[in-house]
Amino acid sequence: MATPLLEVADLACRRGGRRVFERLSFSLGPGELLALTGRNGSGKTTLLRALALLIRPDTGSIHWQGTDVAAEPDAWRGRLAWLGHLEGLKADLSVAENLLAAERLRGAPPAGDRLDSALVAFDLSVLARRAMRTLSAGQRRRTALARVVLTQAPLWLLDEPLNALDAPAQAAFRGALASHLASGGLAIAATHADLGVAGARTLELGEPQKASA
Amino acid sequence: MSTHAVYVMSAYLVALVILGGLLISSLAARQRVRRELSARGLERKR
Amino acid sequence: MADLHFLANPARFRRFSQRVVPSLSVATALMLAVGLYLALLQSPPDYQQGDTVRIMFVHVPSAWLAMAGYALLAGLGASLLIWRHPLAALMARAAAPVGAGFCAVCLLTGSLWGRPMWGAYWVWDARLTSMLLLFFLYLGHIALSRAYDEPDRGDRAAAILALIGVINLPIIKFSVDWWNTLHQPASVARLGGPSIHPSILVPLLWMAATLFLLFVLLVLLRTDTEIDRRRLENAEQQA
Amino acid sequence: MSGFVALVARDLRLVWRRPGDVAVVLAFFVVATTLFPLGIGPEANVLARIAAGVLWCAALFAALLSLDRLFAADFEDGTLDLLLLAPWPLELAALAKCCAHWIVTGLPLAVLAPLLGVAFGLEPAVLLALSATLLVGTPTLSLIGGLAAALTLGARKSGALLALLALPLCVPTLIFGAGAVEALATGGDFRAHIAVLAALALVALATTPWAIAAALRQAGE
Repeated sequence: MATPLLEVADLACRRGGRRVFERLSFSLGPGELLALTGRNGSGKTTLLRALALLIRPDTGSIHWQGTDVAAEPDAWRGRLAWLGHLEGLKADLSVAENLLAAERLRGAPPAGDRLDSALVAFDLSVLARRAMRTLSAGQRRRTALARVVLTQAPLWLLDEPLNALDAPAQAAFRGALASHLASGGLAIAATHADLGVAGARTLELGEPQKASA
Repeated sequence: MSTHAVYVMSAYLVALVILGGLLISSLAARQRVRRELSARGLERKR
Repeated sequence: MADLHFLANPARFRRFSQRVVPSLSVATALMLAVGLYLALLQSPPDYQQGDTVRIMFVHVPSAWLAMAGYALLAGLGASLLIWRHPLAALMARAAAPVGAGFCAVCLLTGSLWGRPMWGAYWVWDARLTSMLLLFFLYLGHIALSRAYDEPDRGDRAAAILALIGVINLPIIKFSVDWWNTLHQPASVARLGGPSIHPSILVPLLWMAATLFLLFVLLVLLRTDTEIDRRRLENAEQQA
Repeated sequence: MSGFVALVARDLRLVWRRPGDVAVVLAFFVVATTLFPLGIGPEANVLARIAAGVLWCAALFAALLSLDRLFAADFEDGTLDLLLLAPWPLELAALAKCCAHWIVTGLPLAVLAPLLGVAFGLEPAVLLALSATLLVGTPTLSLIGGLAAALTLGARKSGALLALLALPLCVPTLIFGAGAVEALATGGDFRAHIAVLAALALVALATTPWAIAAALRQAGE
């Protein structure tokens, strides 16, 4: 295994007095994918949100290249690409506008040239000028995935990326993921389906544990 | 107390009603929650 | 979490309150009996306000406690947001209605004082108006802390509100004073005089001490209840 | 800084796509204001006397009315997560949201108010003063209202709760805003009032972005 970039040690999260998971440790090197599995409510989303610093974990630490990410949260956020349950797209903006706005909100330079390849990758070129409001669930999901690709961030955090995608779109996503990993990127994805990556590691999150109040 | 006794007494009465009401409702809520806790077999932790 | 603070841990708070509450209740009751005697029978009528001065013995301490109560909410809010003391949230939840209660007592007794002295139940006096706005801030805090399905979220939102509110209180006070001098004829007697005679000061301070004990007693009782209630909610979530 | 500009631009573009949302708020302002003469009676001197207070109160209500959706829309479609994950301070994002809100609410209200002031029989100089006080005062309303909107994000009955939280905190701005107009009309110190109004805006600018950011982080948890 390559030297780990991301090291998570002894992570524990509690929601509303209930312990979702505890003593969670793993590390991830360049080009590696970690698939989070487990039943509904086992804490996959909570773990992703904790990794993105959206939730403050009770204990534990997250290190990137040896530095605690909580020490420089803005630098850490700059390394993340996020895909949640919600797409994070504005219904009144077009596909292209949404993607460009999301890039600009990350403080990135104008993404005009990269936009086309992201659109092509997810077969969105024809839809580029359509308002989000008029698109189907799968088309919206594809736009959100194009947003992830566009960030060029080293670590992708994906919550059920294959949701609502048809077979060609799933293939497109697998291709994008493979080239992200091939170029040394990392990905952590909560998923029920196979992401088609050889040598992917899996972390099964257990049953919700009883809290000792 | 002569002329203003009405106002003085009603002021004390108002204070009694509000603060006494707070006390009684606090005690009642405490009893209710304790009863529900023991109904679920959860002992009060000391 | 390490117990940085004496009361940070609910179990430890519980031991503390169980030791204190019985004697505190007795002390409050005894002091109240003496205080009422001092305030209603023993003290002489004021040369200016007559018997209505007796309203001051409840009114003024209530105002102090209402303001101190909001400061307490802000302190608890800071302690929750910065150090994440689990008890701070529960105590704030317990203290807000108590503070609002004292605020209401202050407003109503002030209004009953105003009728004989000013000839009206409500006058837009600067102090009364500020107190009314403080009451609204309390209402907002209570409503916000109970507006969420997830109680933690309500606790933390209310904590932020309390901190912003405590920054705003002096500003509100200042602007209401300014507004009052613009609009109010200056002839009305102010609540409380510039110099206070000892015959009035003694019952005033006595009642202040009594009501302070009552405030503490109420907050302790209600915090205890909130701890149990939170355990109950947690138990329900896991069931 | 580029993120700040991008967020303001995005919000303005979203409003541009749905101009009706702003139009409704401004229409509310106009209708609410015109109800006062109908309720109080058409005596010119009474109306001129209450005009500043009425217009300020109506502007306050109109501003609050539109704040309900300030963060709720982003919260519901997931773009709030993207703001939380942006690699620049969330305090700036909070400020950008309030800034965009002010441009589409405070600014039009300040322009519209003198027109309504004419109907209340105000002098031209007073009309100008009214507009000036709204220009200086409405940013505070947007900031305080933004805080209330962030605090009530995801709460039950958030609309009424938002007003309950924001209104007491807006009292100083209301007092000095309406007071400034009245001071000008009655020969008081207009400039002192405006100075205090500006000071209130600075205090709000210095405190609310942090509080809004803290509230938004909690909403994300």
